[in-house]
Amino acid sequence: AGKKQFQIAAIFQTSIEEPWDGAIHQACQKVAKELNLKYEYSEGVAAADFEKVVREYSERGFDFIVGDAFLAGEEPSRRAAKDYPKIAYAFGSEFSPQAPNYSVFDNWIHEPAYLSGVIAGMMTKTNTLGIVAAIPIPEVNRLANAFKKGALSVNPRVKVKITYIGSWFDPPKAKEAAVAMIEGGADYLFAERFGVFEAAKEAKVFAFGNMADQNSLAPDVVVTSCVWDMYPLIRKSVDAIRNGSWSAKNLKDWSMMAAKGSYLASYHGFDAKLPVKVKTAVSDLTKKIMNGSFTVPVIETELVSD
Amino acid sequence: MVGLSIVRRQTLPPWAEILLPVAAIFATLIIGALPIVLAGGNLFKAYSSLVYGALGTRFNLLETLVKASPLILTGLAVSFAFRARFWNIGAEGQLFAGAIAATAVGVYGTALPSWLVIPACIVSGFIAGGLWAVLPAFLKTKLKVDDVVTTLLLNYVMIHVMGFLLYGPMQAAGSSWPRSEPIMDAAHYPILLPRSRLHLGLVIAIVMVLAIWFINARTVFGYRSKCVGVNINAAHFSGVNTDMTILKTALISGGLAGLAGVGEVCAIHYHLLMDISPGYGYTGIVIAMLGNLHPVGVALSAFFFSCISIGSQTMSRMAGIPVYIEGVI
Amino acid sequence: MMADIFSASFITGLIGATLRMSTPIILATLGEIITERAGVLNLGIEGIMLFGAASGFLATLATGNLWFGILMAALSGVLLALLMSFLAVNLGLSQHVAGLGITIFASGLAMFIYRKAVGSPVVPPTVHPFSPLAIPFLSDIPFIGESFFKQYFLTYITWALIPLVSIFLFRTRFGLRIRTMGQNPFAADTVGVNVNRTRTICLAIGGALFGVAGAFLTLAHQNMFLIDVVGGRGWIAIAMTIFGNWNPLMGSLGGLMFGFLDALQLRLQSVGIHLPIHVFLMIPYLMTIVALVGVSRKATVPAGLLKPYRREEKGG
Amino acid sequence: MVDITKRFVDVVANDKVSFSLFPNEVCALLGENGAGKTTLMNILFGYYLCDSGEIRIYGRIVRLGSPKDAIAHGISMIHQHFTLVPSQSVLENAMIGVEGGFFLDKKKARKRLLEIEKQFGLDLDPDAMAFTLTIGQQQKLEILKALYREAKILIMDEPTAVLAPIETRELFATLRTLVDNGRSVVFISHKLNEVMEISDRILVLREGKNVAERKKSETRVQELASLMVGREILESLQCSDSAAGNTVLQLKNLRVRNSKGVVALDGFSLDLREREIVGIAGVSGNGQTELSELLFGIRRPEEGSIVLDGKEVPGGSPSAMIRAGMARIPEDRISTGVCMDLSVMDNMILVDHCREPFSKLGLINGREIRSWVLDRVRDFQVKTDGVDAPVKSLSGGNLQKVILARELAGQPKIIIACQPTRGLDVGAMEYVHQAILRQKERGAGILLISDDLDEVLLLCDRVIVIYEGRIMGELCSDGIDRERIGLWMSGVA
Ligand SMILES: Nc1ncnc2c1ncn2[C@@H]1O[C@H](COP(=O)(O)OP(=O)(O)OP(=O)(O)O)[C@@H](O)[C@H]1O
Ligand SMILES: Nc1ncnc2c1ncn2[C@@H]1O[C@H](COP(=O)(O)OP(=O)(O)OP(=O)(O)O)[C@@H](O)[C@H]1O
Ligand SMILES: [Mg+2]
Ligand SMILES: [Mg+2]
Repeated sequence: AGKKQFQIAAIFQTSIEEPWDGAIHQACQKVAKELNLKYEYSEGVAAADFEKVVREYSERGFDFIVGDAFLAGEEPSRRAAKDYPKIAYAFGSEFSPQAPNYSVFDNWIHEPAYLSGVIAGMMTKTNTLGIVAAIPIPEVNRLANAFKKGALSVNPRVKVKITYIGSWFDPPKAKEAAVAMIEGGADYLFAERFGVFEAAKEAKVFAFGNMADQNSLAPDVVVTSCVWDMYPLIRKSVDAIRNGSWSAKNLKDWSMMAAKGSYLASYHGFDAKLPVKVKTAVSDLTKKIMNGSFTVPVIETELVSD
Repeated sequence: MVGLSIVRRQTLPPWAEILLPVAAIFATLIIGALPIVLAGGNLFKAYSSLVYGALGTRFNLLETLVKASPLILTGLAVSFAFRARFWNIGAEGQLFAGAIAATAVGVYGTALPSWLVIPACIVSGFIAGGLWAVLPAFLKTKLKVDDVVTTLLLNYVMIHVMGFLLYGPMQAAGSSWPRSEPIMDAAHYPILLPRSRLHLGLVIAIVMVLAIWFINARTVFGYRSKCVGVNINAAHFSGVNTDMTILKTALISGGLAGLAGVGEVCAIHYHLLMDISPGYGYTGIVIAMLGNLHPVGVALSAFFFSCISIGSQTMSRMAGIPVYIEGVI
Repeated sequence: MMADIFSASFITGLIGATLRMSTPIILATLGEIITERAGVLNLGIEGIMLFGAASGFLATLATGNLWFGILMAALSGVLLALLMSFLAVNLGLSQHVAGLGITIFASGLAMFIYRKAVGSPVVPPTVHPFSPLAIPFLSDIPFIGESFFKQYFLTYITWALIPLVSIFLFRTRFGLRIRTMGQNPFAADTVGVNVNRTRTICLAIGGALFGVAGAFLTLAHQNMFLIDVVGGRGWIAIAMTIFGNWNPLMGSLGGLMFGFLDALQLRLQSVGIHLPIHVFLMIPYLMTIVALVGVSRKATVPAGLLKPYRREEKGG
Repeated sequence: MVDITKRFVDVVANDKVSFSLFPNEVCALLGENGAGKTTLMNILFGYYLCDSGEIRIYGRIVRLGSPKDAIAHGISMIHQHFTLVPSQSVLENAMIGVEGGFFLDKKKARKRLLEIEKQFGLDLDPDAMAFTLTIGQQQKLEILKALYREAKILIMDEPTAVLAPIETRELFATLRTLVDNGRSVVFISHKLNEVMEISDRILVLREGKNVAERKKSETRVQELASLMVGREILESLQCSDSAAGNTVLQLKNLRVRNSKGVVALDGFSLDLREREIVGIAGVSGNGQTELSELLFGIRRPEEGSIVLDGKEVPGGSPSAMIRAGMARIPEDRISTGVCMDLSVMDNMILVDHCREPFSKLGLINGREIRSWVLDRVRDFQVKTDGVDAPVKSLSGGNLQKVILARELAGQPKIIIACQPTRGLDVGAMEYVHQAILRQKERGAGILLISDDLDEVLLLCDRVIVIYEGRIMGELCSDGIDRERIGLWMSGVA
């Protein structure tokens, strides 16, 4: 820091419409506006160009560089971080932080996913739930497993179906996967990906959004959503960098419910529709999670339909 | 026969052959200007930042060269195949095949003496890419299956093969993401200039340009491959084993694309992942055509494409123009 | 599990999904067949579909009118096809390059106008899409009613188009001219048929179908636009064109097969049959190649395909 | 047509050519290869635009911007290369462009087509696919197409080049009917006898200019030939009548199927000896093409054997044939003879490139090749801008010389010549004939497959007539009986 304006750069491998990168982008924008910082980003960065972009920002003297490093970005960003020890880096990554300046984070929203599983487990009439997910990777499996565990915790007879559509973006395919589950009896669906709500709407069943509050996409269908809010993480990081206390850490705690890094979105119209019993169960559990008396298990193995 | 008689006596003067690609480039720059203006950008600033981004600094220039290496190789791969009328749209898949093979050697070939690792990566990548191209060539020659479609479809097959490997046997221990173990250090391409990413791949690409030039101009095989491309009936009739010529052409073409994949693994990523190529194989087609199917032309047009690609990233940052315009240009 | 698979609902559901998922592929295949019959390989298909998906969606988003969206998708498909025609027919550039160029151009442009129009909000905007249309009486037939007669209007149109395109190609004056110039443009020219103009028209018809195929994804099958909505369906249509031996009926059958395998794969997962997903996703491509081996012997490749046509005049 | 001038990039194809055509006449257009006949007619057909000059039809100046305009004025042209769509039926081929309403009304079209067929005595099955037609039938279809468009003026570019004598006679009968029905015909041919037979008036072009116009009654073949070429032509071939030697090619009991799976040759046997020219005569489409493909090594026999120079060779291998010392002059120069986009040099070396000294260890020796090709070009008097010029810039005659130069280079023991003078002018024809005879003198055994009976009779020591893939009979040159051959060719034993 100093007199110079503080600068944040973000590097995304996909476009910012992708929810994961979108969450980072939104948070950076918000923090930049709030604290009057300079913010620049590069989206759709190809794997082969990742290192170039990291180095370009580093060279230009940005103070804080964030982004998603999964796969292609891991090595390049870590190599660059070694060369610029004065700059703070925080990347979404499945690996550990790298001293002294490279922290990692991830979407730790298994807690709200567990909560939505609880709602689904209590509400289902068919005892069949569905999950439409992208690709079996830890970030995705974690949520799917938490949703299932949550449902089973309140309703042991529940059966959970899951379909991996095999890509990040294919709403028509996600929809077809959802249709198949609905025809198989599922009445509450966890929509890890875009595309599920349309099927739910047509069949008049219910769904849970993921990553952002997606109620507006289908207000009659979306009970609630598991929101990942990167704001606390970015904000706290900027503060730490400014007061010189930045160090390489796993920043996952700042994505947890306790830090308001994730939460269950508002029920919107469903506030009136959900039985009080269900709402109390959720709020009780929320309290326990927040104060640490209950820990949602993290299971990252691939899920198979019951 | 009738088609031939139409174009029969028509030869373009040589200046037109050179001018045509240049005109095409200008046309694209002008067409590209349209959305820039629409997006509210300053045209002059945009293009000057493009040039600056591609060539303006040592860093940028070297990055442009880094990107040019795979593009030269895929461009060569396509041009060599097209010259023999083997419509290889499958350089992308062949690139993946080469990358997979290089990774396999780089990760599991620990028993090899270290000086042999890089050559082993290169050779296996070449062969893997080549075989992946020989398959459609075989279908074309023996079963008369259209090569445009098979090569295109095999790209998708290869993507899924890679998906299968990266979620299965080749997945790095401890990771659930589709990535392989890193390759060993001995498999890393040497860096040509300190503090840069410029690597052996560029040398390989340039050697290949010269090699293909030599093959085309001076060898029996290059001559046969040209004849097969111009008139396969006449070549067959004259005793040229046309099937064999096409198969060999495919092997070399796919091998070149495979080398591009080796370079991406051994010099850029150091492990295998799904997004190893941002469409280098497809860009190779455009590069080959723009380069008039001549190896030197291919090298130049690959460099040009690399400039555009690298430069437009800078352009979008500096002139405030969305990065998707890169695709437009 | 096995009981699940042979249940009536699994099968009717599977058929219904097959029809939905094959609709855009069939539409695009029909368009490509017309274009290739006239002697032009349009590799711009993937980009044109994406652009149709975007423009149709945006038009509907702006006006709330779905049919207006479809119209805009068709129109923008036509415009891009005209650009293709200018490059590949009038200028006689390589059809490969022109087509791939159009795909790159159109994909970039689609994303560009989408951003211009809606920015990049956290939750993408949606429209109220077409809903499935149950045909009275027919949809009440047990089993088949549920799968065949509760489809999107565009799906019915697509199915109607299959025989219509066949009739168009094989029973009309225009169709005869198209087939002639695909086989032998010189022959067409010498009987007074304007080769380049007819090719342009065919490209435009194809472009309109591509645009609508794209819009089907964003306005019927889904209600939002995302970057990858088309996801390679255009390339599949190209394969199906050849698979079907440039015959609308056979090509559509191929599209149907593709839709079927994809639908089956998704459904097997949801009943817990766990196949290695990548092996499964490979199957349609491999099957197409195998099928190509089968049909290739009698394939009637339009002899004029890939060849720009000029009288000697212009070249000299 | 008055003062028509047409320039291509580097040649003036027509230089102030004038041409007129009257009703009820057949006017022949004569000239060497490249004299500008086709160009002139393409201008009349609206396919090319002329640089200067004017076209009047029935006295009115017209502008013919495209074939469509020409067709509207009643002009139809039958090109040297037919413009049919193989995968469509006769009817469809005939109706393209003048289909009538939006839907194809095949019933009405068929009726009209049959009427025309009856009127002009052309019989073709409207439902036959074009690819099943013989060359003669294809030509009938082309004429039908023109008549279907109500053509008043019919331009025929070398229509007889691909026809057998019987077919030619049929064509001439048709042309007579046309002319008697008020049509006019422009007839381009290199065969002077035919020109004398069919035409009323003859126009000679040389190097793009008018040189002469003659009424048929006022001229003779010799005069026409010298007008065309600008010198005397002496088609009096001399050849020392040496006795034939050992057998070099033996075909035994061959049975061959064509690409459609139909038996094209059956029980075919033949002996060819050194210093001998054996001719295969027959109406085209009776197995000649398959025979040549078999001998070229691109088709395999189903039964029977091929013995080359004492050794049996398997079918289906062009290189085996070449190794055994066979030279091949293909029927279709453009599609199987040369690579049109490659240079004269590249084409010349196509067969021998892998032989020393032209290549060693897989490397091409450019210098050796160039000097060798230069020699060949000189020996064979190929007219070209240099050995690096693409062969597509050569005239038909010179193209054929390139092939001859290439094939005859290795002093072959056996030469298979298919339609070696098809489409060539008298000068070039004379040259080719002499080249063949020289090879015979040298000791080669030559199989001449030709539709041109005159050519066969002129050159051959023995003539074999085939009909539907079988040998109808064989005659020696001293016992030639045209009548018998004609009967054999039409299948009458
Ligand atoms: N499209 C073209 N471009 C350039 N030159 C041409 C073209 N067409 C014809 N020529 C040239 O014009 C001249 C006349 O050609 P044309 O085809 O009219 O001759 P022709 O009298 O019909 O010969 P042939 O007897 O071989 O058919 C030749 O020198 C030829 O090379
Ligand atoms: N009837 C045919 N139709 C199509 N292709 C054929 C036919 N006969 C042979 N071929 C193919 O043509 C190619 C050339 O055949 P050819 O027999 O001349 O080669 P070869 O003599 O066996 O080998 P080399 O070139 O080493 O001398 C072969 O690959 C063969 O498969
Ligand atoms: Mg051979
Ligand atoms: Mg001519």
